[in-house]
Amino acid sequence: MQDLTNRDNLESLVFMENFGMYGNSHASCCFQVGATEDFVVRATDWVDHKSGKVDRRIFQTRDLSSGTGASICQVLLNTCPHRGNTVCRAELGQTKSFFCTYHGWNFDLDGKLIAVPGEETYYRGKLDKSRLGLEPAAQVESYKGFVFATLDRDAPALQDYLGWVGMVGLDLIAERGDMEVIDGIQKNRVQCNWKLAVDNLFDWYHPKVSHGSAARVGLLNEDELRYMNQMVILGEYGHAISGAAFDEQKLAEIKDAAAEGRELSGSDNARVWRTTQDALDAMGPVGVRCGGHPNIFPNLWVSAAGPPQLCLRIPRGPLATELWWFTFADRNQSAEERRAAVMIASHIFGPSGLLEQDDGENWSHSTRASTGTVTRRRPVDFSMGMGLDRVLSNNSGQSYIETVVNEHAQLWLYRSWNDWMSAANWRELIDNHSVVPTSTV
Amino acid sequence: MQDLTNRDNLESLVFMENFGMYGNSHASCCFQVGATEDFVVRATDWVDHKSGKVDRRIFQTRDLSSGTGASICQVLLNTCPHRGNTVCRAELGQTKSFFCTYHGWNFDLDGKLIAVPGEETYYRGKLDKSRLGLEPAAQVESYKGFVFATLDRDAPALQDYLGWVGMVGLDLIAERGDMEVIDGIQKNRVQCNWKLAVDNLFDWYHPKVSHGSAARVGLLNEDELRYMNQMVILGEYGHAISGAAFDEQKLAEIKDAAAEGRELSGSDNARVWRTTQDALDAMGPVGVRCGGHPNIFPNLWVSAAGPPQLCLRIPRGPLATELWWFTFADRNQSAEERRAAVMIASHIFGPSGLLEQDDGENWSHSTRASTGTVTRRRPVDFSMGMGLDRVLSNNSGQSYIETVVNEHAQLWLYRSWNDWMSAANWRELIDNHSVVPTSTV
Amino acid sequence: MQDLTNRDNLESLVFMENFGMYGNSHASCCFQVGATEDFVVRATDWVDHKSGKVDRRIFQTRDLSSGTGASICQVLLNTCPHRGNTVCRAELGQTKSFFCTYHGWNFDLDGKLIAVPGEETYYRGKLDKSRLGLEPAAQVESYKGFVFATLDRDAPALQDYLGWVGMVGLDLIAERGDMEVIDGIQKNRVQCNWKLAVDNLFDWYHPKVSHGSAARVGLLNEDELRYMNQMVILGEYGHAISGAAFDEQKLAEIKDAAAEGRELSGSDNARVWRTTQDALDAMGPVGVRCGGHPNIFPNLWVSAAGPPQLCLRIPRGPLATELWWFTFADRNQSAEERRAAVMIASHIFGPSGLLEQDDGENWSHSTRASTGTVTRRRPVDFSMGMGLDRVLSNNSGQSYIETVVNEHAQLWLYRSWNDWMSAANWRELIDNHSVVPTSTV
Amino acid sequence: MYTGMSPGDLMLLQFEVEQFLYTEARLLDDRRYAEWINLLTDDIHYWMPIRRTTVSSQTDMEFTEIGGMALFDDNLDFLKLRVAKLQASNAWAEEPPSRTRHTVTNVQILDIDDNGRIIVGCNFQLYRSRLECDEDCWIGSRKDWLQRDADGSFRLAGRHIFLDQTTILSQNMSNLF
Amino acid sequence: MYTGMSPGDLMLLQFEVEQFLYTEARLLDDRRYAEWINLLTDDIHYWMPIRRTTVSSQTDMEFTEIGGMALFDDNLDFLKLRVAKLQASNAWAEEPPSRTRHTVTNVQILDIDDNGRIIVGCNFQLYRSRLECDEDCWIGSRKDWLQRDADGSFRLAGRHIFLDQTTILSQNMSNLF
Amino acid sequence: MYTGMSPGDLMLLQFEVEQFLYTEARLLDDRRYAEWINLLTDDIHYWMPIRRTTVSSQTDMEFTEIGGMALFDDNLDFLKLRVAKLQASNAWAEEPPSRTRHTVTNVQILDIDDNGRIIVGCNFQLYRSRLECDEDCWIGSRKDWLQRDADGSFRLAGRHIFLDQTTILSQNMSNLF
Ligand code: FES
Ligand code: FES
Ligand code: FES
Ligand SMILES: [Fe+3]
Ligand SMILES: [Fe+3]
Ligand SMILES: [Fe+3]
Repeated sequence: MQDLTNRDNLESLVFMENFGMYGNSHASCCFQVGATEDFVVRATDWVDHKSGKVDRRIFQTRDLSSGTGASICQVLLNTCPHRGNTVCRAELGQTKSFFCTYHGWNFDLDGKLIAVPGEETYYRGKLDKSRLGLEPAAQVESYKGFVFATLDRDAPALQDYLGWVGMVGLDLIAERGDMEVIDGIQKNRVQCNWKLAVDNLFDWYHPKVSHGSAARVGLLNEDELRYMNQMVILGEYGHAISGAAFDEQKLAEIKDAAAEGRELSGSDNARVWRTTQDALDAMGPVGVRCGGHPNIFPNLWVSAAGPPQLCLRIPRGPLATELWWFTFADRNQSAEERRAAVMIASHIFGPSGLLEQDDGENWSHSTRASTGTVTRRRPVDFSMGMGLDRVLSNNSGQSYIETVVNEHAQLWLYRSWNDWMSAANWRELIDNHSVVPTSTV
Repeated sequence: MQDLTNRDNLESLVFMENFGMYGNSHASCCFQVGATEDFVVRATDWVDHKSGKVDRRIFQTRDLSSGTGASICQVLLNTCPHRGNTVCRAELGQTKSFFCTYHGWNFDLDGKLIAVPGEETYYRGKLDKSRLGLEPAAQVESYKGFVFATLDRDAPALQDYLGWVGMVGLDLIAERGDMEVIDGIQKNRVQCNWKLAVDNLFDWYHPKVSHGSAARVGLLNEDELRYMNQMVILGEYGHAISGAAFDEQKLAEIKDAAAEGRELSGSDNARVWRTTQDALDAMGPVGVRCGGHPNIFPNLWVSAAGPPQLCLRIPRGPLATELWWFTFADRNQSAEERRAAVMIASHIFGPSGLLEQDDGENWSHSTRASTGTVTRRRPVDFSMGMGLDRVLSNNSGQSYIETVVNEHAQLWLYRSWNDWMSAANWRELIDNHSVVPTSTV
Repeated sequence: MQDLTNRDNLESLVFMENFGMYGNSHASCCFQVGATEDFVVRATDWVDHKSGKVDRRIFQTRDLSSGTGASICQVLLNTCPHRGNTVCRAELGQTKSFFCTYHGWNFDLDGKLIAVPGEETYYRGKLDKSRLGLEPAAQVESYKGFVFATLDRDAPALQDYLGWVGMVGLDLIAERGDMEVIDGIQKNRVQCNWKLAVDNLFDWYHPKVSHGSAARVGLLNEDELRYMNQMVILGEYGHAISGAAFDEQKLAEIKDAAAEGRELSGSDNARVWRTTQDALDAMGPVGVRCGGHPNIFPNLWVSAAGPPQLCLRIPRGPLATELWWFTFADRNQSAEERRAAVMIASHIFGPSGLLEQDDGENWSHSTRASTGTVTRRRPVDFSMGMGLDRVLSNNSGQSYIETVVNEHAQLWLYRSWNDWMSAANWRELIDNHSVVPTSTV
Repeated sequence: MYTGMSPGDLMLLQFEVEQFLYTEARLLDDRRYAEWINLLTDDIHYWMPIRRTTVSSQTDMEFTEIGGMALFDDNLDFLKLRVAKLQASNAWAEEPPSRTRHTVTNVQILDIDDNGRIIVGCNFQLYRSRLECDEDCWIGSRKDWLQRDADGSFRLAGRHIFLDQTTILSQNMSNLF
Repeated sequence: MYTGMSPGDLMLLQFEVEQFLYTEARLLDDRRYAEWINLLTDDIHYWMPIRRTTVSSQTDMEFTEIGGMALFDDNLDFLKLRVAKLQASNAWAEEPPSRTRHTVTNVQILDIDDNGRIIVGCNFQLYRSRLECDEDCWIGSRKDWLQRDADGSFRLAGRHIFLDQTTILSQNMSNLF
Repeated sequence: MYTGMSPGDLMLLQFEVEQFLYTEARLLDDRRYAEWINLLTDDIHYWMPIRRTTVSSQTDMEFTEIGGMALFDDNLDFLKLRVAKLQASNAWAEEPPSRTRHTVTNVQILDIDDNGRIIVGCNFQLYRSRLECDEDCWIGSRKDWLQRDADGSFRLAGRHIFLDQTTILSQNMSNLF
């Protein structure tokens, strides 16, 4: 068995929450680096937001039989088909099989039922084990190491689902080097609706106030909190990227400087990868300029502006959300660089993060207000920039908006959410979802 | 800014819960003594009992621009119109404005939106700030310093709502001197339905048993716990007063003794104010005789039998109620008299009060029983005195019942509650509410 | 008053939960040994599972006026008819009456309202005390000292309800000697649906795995955990017995040995009572062979395989169950035998029991899984032995199944549950309940 | 001031103070109220102010002051009343009696006042289990004044109780802290 | 009786007793069960009676007695069974293992019994965190008997655990107190 | 190693260590952050790893290691940032300020390291009451390194905080442990 504590071999797994049309979204994501041994990581629940129902923990196993780079994680329902017990209770670890602690049914890492106590004596050979495996996800696909799963057979193929916006979002981590996940997922629970937490990731308006204390104590540069150059990209099915934009000319300068071997500032140095042909090929001329925050609809924040991190906003009912932070590093970094990066990452976000600790209460209070009768008579305000910005596009077909701080992506989130809630199945969603705006937003 | 800890300048604020038809009752009350500075006190929620929904904290500000005696509190919804955040989280204090900690919208003490970060740069001058203030109460009116607010524009004017019964109820504190609120609101949460807590304030049957231990240890006079002279007054819309009655002759004796400068017992001395012409003019011949407990429908108990106090019964869902105790004193009292009065007040009611500590469990157990299936098949019993008492009236038009301990006011509470629950709006309530009985009850 | 701590006089009371059609099942059970004094034991709630509503604690009093062996417990609704307060808050103890702590109504041990403060003065003699007693159970009947109560007047008589299967279940404790209850009911709360806890009592498949650690440390004999001889008995209305069966020949040997005064092993010695004529007369040839676990539908487990115990599975809403363990001993045992039996009993079941501590998590995880949307699409599996076993019957009319470990009784539980949930009243249940299988199961 | 004491004397004082506080707590949990009353001086002031949420620049208003309203504001007579009530068998909030557990931690001798009374700070946790499944937990800090009597034993001359809750989340406070 | 001891000796005994109880608690929380078992005497009685709500005049019935049913009623053999189970890797209530925290407070030396065993009273709080978000907290008091061995170290000769709950609000009690 | 110390010296050290930890806790609860910072050494490492549920045979993975992600991983500069933030009046997680209560129990001197620093183990409970009715409680164990300065006083040179929760059940951890 593989030692998960061995960072070099670590296959990092990140699961995204599924909700909306139940089981209909591509809902899990996994950063995969080619480990070769069996293991399991239990990750999260599948939440059906229409009904509020939760399916038990999903966990994933690497298929022992496939040692190739194309191998994919197994994503299984953590529910024993006999009485419904949880077959995997650990949060991480290695195992050769999943053993149900109630009556001892045993499942291999593909979820196949391989052993049943009393199969001959009690079941008298009549048990059809083949139909009693752990329920697998309907589709599991990966994009540059991020593995997504869905419970819906009718969901589109992963790349069709992600579209160029979702792919650029993931590229913002995947293209920057030879990335791996650092050990340790920060998890905590906020008494807010998950949509407010997603809304917030697009929100470059709040930092100056919400995180004003971080600026006051010198952790943030107050000047940099005036976000005058914003780029918003809206994607099909609700994906979006919103936030800072890099100037094309600035990137060109960095490229030249790097080519000439000139010394670059730390932050510029962290942008050299954007000037490579590989990045341009992968992400297009708009993608490489993205300095904002992508959300893979519904709830996977690719936090790529600082240290590369992912954050899942996992619903725990309508009034609570769990935040799970995954942190990435380039495996070619020196130990000192790695240590410094980890120190930064662990101080920004997460429950004790010097930025994030101030977010939770704003979200939870905004959530509670939304239940008030008089409060509900008045709409929430999303008017910032509404009707004032034009959608641009370039030859690559990538359309985008360049503007100042705005609420376009937030509105897109709620509009897309409404599309999902109104559709009975993928067919309807494909037919009826909102078209990505092409003129004015 | 004013120091709230300065008792002389303290403007005391007491907010009453709104429920029933949502936003339809006059629902806040404030004892006002003419402070001249800005301040804020956050008070309570608005609860819609039909739906169980809660609107966020209401707070109130005194308008700086109006320094006259006619100035009135502001009553505002504590919900930022942008995303819904709470703009005031302190329980008391002073402020010059309400600053939303999420994105920094700032509201003046009238609730007007006065500053929006990025108003020109991000909103590009398109934000109509005038429609984005904090929602004010629909009506705010005061009666002898008690300020009431309602969220319903169609509610009757305050004095029409209170009627003579509600006004006499408030007079029982307001008319006894130059009253002010003592610093410190006792708050605690009981797992009971709020109506049982209101029912109880009319209930002069329970003290002898519920508070038997207070009598046994000498805190209450056991003899005085036989309440043979009871006066019940029922008012429109559910107000009522129930409890002890002072004998006309006794009051006349006190009046004479006071006029002649004879020494009076402590308790008689505390009744001299009832014998004044001012009191008679304000409260009428029946009102001055009231020694019982008024409830301003739905949930404001004027506890005037002992030290003057108010108690709000604030619903926290159908199975929990918060009790908030406000205590008043005459500002002409000596320091010793004040200290003695405070000591008494803090030992009777409140969660540690030697009387009240025994009430909570009776109410919470009675609440829980009401959810049982078999229990619900049997009605609760309100028969004490039912059909046995006559409604009297005097030339002043004040009708009342003189009897022994009874359950008339409790029944009136539930009947009125039913009226409110059955009416869709104020028009219907005005047309259809129960008529105050005039013959037999 | 009687001292309940006096074990010799202890009348032990065990109440069974009522649910299903509300108040329709015989729902309380009491082991009675002929005490002669007044006492009260408060026991449990009545839960209406269709609506999820709970009626307040039931308690029971022994009627002072009936000193005969035929005397029966009183079973009363613990709700004061005045405002609904709980009149008995102690878990056990003695009392001469039930005094309501709210207004002091006092009820005798039959529930009759005997004293009302102010009956003449306040109620003016108009209170009809006869209609204001504590609501008694509609039917209270006993079977060999186990007293059952139901809130439904239309429920069948107790023996009709129990049928031979329920009676044999109780006989498994009652017939083994001169039994009494040992002081101390273990109570704890598991976050599972009560039906999973009942399902489990029939389940001789789980011990080898669930309680594998008890075997590994030598508490259980691993060999004995292969249950090859199983007997299942299904009874009308949902009763069932499932588990080990004693061999007729083995019992005959024990009988002979006992008759000849030969020394028997401890476990054989504990079976001698099964070989008596009394036992045979009471339980029939099938009943004496039962070594399994009876459930008196819906939720009274007669745990007779080890030390004689009863366990109630008391619903606390759909997602929680309280387990109450009652332990019995033969009053003719020596002190050492008694002490040893108690030590065993307290180490097997109950929250700290070396067996039972491992059950709770399996049940609670299986309960949670059942709420998941995808999980609900797949049925739970009850196929063990399904369609493979024949129902036998003997001349006594007792039908039974002899087989290996199986899931027949579990399926019967859920099928009967469905019958109960589908019936509006006892008439319908009597007409439409599932017929006990007579051929193949 | 006690700062002139030797380490050994300080340790002894700390030991005695802790044992006194534990004994006092035990008497309450064991419902031995008469003995508890005997541990109080005639002039005891037993006080729990009301706490309020304020912004950080206005925390001078966090607690009500002596003379304002309070949750406990007792002299010996009032404490005797409370104890008499607890023993009365018809004080329904405590009948059947609750099961309490007073835990005293982080004990520190803060000072000795002008009357020679030892001022002791500590954290407390008062847990209450009641009937079948009611649970309450009150947490906060205390400041106690201990008077040394001629026989060397202590009595409690003052107790200020600073609860960390603002709204009391329990249906009453029928117990002593 | 220990009342003849000098203050210094008493303080030393208190110190030793506290450290012993903390060490013992630490072994449980660190899951070092084998070492924990070594701290017990052969004749240990480890007992938690069942508690019941009674009216104040009948609190003599509050706890079951020795010989009645109990929640723990263990001699050394049973405790060894419990520990063996905790170490068995298939004791599912503790697999994955819970995270426990035994806090011991208000420690008082109550007496020394006829066998020279020190009788110690304390409050306890056993907190358990389990899987993602299950939490339990058991609070109550304990009475422990400590035996001094020839080498001066202590072993635990008795433990009576008085939980403040009546109905146990957790799905099991699979841990040691 | 400190094992050569006399019982009297050990008791004195224990006393001093406990009082230091209580003082430090009190400063946090009293929001006297500037004084708290003065109790830290320049090279302090203040660390709370992430905890995970693992099976008993794989508890070596239970905590993240130094160098992995953590919940606190602070040097003095980061701690000063946290304190500056708490004092900033616009750190909204603590504005209005929470009411915290740090309780330190089961204090044990575990060892003295090569630099003469005293290694102290304890249990902690951090309770937080916030606004009207928000409550949080964090429980676990700590390992502290105490450095004795020339004047005999202590400073905190290291703190490893082992929380018993895995998923943090509160909306933030905006307080110091
Ligand atoms: S529930 Fe998994 S084997 Fe039975
Ligand atoms: S929510 Fe108040 S400013 Fe945005
Ligand atoms: S509620 Fe029982 S007497 Fe009134
Ligand atoms: Fe933020
Ligand atoms: Fe009362
Ligand atoms: Fe079992």
